[in-house]
Amino acid sequence: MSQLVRKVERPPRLIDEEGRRADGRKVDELRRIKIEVGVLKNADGSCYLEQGRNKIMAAVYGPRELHPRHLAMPDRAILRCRYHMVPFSVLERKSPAPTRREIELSKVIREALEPAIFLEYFPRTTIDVFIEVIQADGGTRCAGITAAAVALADAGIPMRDLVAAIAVGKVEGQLVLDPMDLEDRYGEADMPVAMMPSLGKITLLQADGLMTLEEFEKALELAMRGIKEIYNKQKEALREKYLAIKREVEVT
Amino acid sequence: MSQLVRKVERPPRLIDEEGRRADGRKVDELRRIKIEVGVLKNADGSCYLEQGRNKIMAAVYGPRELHPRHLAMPDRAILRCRYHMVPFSVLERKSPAPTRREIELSKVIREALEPAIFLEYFPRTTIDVFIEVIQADGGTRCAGITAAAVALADAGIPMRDLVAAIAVGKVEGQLVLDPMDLEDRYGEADMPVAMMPSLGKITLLQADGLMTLEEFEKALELAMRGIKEIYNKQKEALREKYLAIKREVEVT
Amino acid sequence: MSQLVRKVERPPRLIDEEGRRADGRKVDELRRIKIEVGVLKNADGSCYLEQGRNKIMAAVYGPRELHPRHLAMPDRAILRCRYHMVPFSVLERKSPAPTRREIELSKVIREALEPAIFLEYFPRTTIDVFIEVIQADGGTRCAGITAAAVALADAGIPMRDLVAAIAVGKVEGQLVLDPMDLEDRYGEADMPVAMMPSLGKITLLQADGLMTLEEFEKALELAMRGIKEIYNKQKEALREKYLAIKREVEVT
Amino acid sequence: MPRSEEIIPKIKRQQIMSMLAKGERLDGRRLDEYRPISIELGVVEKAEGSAMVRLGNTISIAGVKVELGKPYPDTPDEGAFIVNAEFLPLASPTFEPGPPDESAIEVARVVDRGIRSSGAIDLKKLCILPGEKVWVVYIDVYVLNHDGNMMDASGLATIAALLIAKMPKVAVKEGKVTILDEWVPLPVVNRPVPVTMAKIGEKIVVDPSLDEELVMDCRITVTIDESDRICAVQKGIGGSLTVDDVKYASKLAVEKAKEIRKALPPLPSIEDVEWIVKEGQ
Amino acid sequence: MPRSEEIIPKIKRQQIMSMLAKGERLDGRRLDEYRPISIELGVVEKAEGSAMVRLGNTISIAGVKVELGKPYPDTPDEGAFIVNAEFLPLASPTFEPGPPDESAIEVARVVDRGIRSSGAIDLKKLCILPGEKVWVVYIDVYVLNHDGNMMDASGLATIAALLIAKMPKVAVKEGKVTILDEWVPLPVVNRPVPVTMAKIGEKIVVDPSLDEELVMDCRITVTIDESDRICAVQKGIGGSLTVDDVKYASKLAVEKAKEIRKALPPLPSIEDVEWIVKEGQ
Amino acid sequence: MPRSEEIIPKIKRQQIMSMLAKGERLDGRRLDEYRPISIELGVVEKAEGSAMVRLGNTISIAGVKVELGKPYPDTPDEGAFIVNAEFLPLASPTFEPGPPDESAIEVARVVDRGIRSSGAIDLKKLCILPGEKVWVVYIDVYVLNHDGNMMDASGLATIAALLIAKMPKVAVKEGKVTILDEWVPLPVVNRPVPVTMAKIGEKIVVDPSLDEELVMDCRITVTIDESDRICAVQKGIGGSLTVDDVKYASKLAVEKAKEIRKALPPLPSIEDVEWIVKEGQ
Repeated sequence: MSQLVRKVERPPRLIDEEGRRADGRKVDELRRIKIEVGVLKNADGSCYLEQGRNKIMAAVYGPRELHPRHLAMPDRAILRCRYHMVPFSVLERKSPAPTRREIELSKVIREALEPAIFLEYFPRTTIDVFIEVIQADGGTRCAGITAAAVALADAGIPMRDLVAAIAVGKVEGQLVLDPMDLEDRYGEADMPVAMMPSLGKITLLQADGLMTLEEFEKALELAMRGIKEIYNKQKEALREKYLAIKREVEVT
Repeated sequence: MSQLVRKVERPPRLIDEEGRRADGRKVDELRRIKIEVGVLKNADGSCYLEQGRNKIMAAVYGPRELHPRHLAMPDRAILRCRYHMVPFSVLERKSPAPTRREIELSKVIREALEPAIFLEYFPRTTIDVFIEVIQADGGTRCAGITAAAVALADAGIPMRDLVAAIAVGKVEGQLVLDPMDLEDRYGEADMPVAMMPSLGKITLLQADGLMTLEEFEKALELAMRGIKEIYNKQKEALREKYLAIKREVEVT
Repeated sequence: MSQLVRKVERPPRLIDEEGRRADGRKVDELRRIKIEVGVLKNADGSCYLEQGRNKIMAAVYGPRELHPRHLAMPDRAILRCRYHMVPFSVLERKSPAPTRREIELSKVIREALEPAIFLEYFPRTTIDVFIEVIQADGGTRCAGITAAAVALADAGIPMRDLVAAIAVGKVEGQLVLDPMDLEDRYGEADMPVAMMPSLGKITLLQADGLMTLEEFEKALELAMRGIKEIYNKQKEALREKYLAIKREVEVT
Repeated sequence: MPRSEEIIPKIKRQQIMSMLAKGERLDGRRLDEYRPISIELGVVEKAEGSAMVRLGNTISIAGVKVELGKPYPDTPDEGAFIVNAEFLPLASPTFEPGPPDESAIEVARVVDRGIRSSGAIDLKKLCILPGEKVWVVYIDVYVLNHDGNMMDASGLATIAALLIAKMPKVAVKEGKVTILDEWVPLPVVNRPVPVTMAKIGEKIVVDPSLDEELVMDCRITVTIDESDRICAVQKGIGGSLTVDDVKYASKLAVEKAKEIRKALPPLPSIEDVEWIVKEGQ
Repeated sequence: MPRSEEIIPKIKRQQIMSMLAKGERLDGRRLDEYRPISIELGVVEKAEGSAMVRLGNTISIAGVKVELGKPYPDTPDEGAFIVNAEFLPLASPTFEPGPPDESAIEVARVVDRGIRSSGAIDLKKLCILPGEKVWVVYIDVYVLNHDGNMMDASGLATIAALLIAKMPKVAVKEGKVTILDEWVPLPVVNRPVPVTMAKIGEKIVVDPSLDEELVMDCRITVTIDESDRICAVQKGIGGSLTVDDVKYASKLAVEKAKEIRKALPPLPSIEDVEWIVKEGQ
Repeated sequence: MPRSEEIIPKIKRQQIMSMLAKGERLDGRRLDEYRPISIELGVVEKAEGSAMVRLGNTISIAGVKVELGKPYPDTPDEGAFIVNAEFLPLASPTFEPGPPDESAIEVARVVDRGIRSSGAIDLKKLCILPGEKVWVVYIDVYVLNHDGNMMDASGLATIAALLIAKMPKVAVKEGKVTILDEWVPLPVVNRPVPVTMAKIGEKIVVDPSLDEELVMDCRITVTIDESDRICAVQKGIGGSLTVDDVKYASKLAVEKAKEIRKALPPLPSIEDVEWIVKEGQ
């Protein structure tokens, strides 16, 4: 309906002579991350995550009974996942109905979390992961995975490892860690990666844009460094939550 | 698609100096009402109702088995209700698919009828009420409830009381009973009310437009007077049907 | 979206003085037909058919279990049928979702095949027929039936007879056998017919356009002649397939 | 088809067939006899045209609305019409709410073909600005009670509603369209009548009741225009017909259509009617 | 309503009712007392306006976006607004993904009626080119956690988000619209506040918690505007009210709305604001 | 994924794994060997371009249509393209009719990304009137038989169909667009080739068959452009990869893509082609 184009104009340079990006970061620097655990009362586990201007809410329900029952697996839980953006999370209003992009991302996010969960412990049940993007500024699928993994841990679901995720971009010929929307839009490539960090296993890998083999390998290394940082922040947030509970229990 | 605007032009005055409305009625006067019982052969109960230019067909099926079964309630029947307008019932053709308005009205109509029915007599079944608006001229949800209650009685469903409904409007600062479309469109407020008249219980209440507390209370009183008249017409129509059957039985 | 009209222009004459049609055929001449049996590995039976520029792929799965089970019939198999055109099968791209035309044709094609199949041999199962129109040039429902019947035979489904189908058109006042798209578009009538040829039973009959009773009866006779030719080609294609299998078996 | 209709009452089938063998039907009709037809015109004043048809206990209502729209790209100088048919859940215990299923779509499309093939609406007269603006005629048909032969009830309601429909005149001036407050008839120039027959065993009966439909082997609808020409045919339901069946059915249809057409309103007189006033050209 | 909510916990109902008889509630509130309300403004910077409302543990977030569009044909000189509400599956174990169900649609429509009836948005100011181009205000409300009274949480989030929303000025020159890089407030001129009450047994409580909703007989929402006028009423849930109940509820609503409105941002000052700059006319 | 595919045949998995340990595959291929690829061009004459690809028994058909449309608001001077992929129910006993499921959407989006990232279509050349009228290229891919690796079969069919596609020239005169009766190639300037590999146990095999897909732990597709650059990557299916796996897979993809590209038609020669004739400017 609208003819009104809303986009942030491309600045003359995305990386300045001193290697600083439009928001002042260095090329290998993450955005500020804030993780809150257990923010929703009804969910079995939940996590609110801010990564730069990204704002993500993740919730986990389960393991729980599955309807209709014939979808259940006799030897393990099924994992279901929905990644969704609220209409006002982006500059141009998005229709509330799931887009093809959201359907694809729901699939790859599910497949990124699946290897980490001991699904075989809970036959005939479902574990449901809901990710709502409240505000999007580039890298929301990775932020969603990071938040969902924390919510899964908060729900007490037994896991092989957390899953942490980050994207690497290519901007003006340089690889940058954790690109924001502006860099996605005007950059040359984008590669989201998720891993079980302590196991060294990649559980999500996507890329678009053009990269040589060498760039691709360097991008992988850069992603791994970012993922380690993210992983530490996840563990810290979970530790704080349990310390808070411990304090509460000790007080009472 | 269409640019063609069809609406009835606002007359200079909606109520004249003598307190007469555009169709000649007094402010507290109902439109002419005609109720026919048992007009559809297949339905368990049915009712055709005309209220001014409103033309409504209501049908009831049930209590009957419910598919899929897991929707059934172990201790009572469920009530389902569909309010629908045919595309040619209004000046501007309406799409045949249910609009958000029709979905909301189906819900509140169901909730208006529910308190009157002894649902607990028929566990594990469904009672289905279908209301089709053949022509709409303001106040169709109320007319639909009035017709549906008669159809329920015609179907032999045990009820605490009939449900009768009417709207009160505010037009040029005055409260009017049973506003027609013209008065809805150019009026200041509209308040549909349904009651179980002999029990004095309100089962539907909605309002939009602006009313002071005093106006609101007066509107309620006016609605109750209208509802009593409607109630009498419902009972009369049902009585006539049974007299007709009786006559038929006696003849044969 | 598009304003671009794609249609083949009407030539000055659709049938010339010598009774030749735009593609050189005589009025009672079929288009060139090519039938290949068993072309898809996964299907229980399949058939690829070319009839002029029509290109049709038909596949049969079944008899197989039916989900959800309550749709199954205790005393016979159900037959399900989907006729679908791929978006690029016609000059103007068709939306991939089924149109009302495709839904209607799926129904009449199912009803054309049903009388030929011994459904009572396979209670509680389903037999699924899928017809994909890869390229359409008039007469695709008939070509689809012809192909589906071969695929059913290829799947080893016991049948009373094959079903063969052809359309008769009326073009510039003359009846023509097997009209192509150009003749459909600019002709005066179109009548698709399907039969179980050796039983002399009509299982599909549709018509639009204007025909006198006399024309209609003549059209029926012409259709029957075409159907006989089609029937021979079906049998020949099936025979070849079995000869090929036989050869293969004998070699090994 | 809805599920409960699938369970063919075998006893009833035998009863019906043995009566048919004697030339009789359950409801006392002859094999080639319609149930009483009543056509109520103009039942919905807010529609441009409307009609309610009762065929025995089968009730269909059709309403016509016209709207301004764009022509189809391949017929830039013609108006358009769209037929939509729905089987309402109040019409039968087997009908469910929801978008039209294949049976309702079939009815809509057969009714549509009757109108279209017979040229019943003169679409050229509905073109306002070629390639840009035309009248679109929406025909919605709703079945209110299903007691068999929804096809004919719906087809008759449609043509009856069209015959009495009134639409506004428009004025065109320098490409601008104005709706005038003057009403003219819809340009209807032909009256196609659908005649539906059922084959039960070896017999063909006209206007099948629901009981007959539940046991029939096959259905055939032949639509006949003002000049006794066939303008649409539709075989329906699994089952088959012989060539002789089809020839018999088509002849019977011509005969029946002629009878039934008498119950329809006459064609509107449109000789001097102007639908579009082109000003200042 | 989702299934598991249908199983009314009878023991809890008795417990709640016997407390209510003593004027007490499960969570210690008075019958006419709201849970703590927190309104966080501007939580989504990319939205034109946004607000997150917490009503106890119930959380709703509303976001406002404006887009250029066409006016409705019957109000060619007014902008438009559309309210969409969704209950997210992360908000409750009983919510499922999918398009809004009847309960979410009801919330959207009651919130919409409050805004519309009170004239909260001055739609005339959003008309750019009459009949051709207007601003359309999209209001999306998402429930993030459901602990009862999603109606008031959603209604408050909506009006709060509207009150702080900023939109771009446009310039119109010879029928061409240009979006300027200057931001003005949305023309909001009234602050409707919905007040929802539950009837449990013979008692009426304000701002029902989820526990109370699960056992309530009836629900009533009365929306009150800046001048203490009723601008929307909605009775919900099977069950009934007496006339006295309704009178009590409406008076209570006026009182509560006045309190709650204090937590809302003030009306934007729009006296000298120009939304559309008409150039060269 | 359809249900019956979920039941992993454990015995077959062991059989496949023990063969892989010896460097062998069920169908006799080397681990880095594709099945025979056949590309049939122009199979649908009514499409602007079309191709049917057989990868062993997997069959995909792609068709290209161009239509006039509006550009996206943020790229007013570019044409657009849309990739739609569907798994037809005739392709596998586990596929059901209906709109594309998440697996089909994934194929469409990965194919789309290959085309888009490599700039395979020169979209600027498809702009007719900036901001108003452009060519929209519709690419529809249908899987006719599924025997594993629908991704590569679909990606190859797509690029092959694009490479041979012809579209009409248009003339623009005073803002009016006329379609000419002269056909020019689609401006295709790069040939991305997707290479899909499966990880089964510790081994990576290229072009997995259906048997292999049913037992694989993980899937990775790497799409390579004309200059050996990576233009799209997609890991699929639960399961994980090591960094070394990924490095190996990307190198293998470059090698395989080079081989496969030889089977594709050459890039069209477009140096002197004019798509839009601007008259009288």
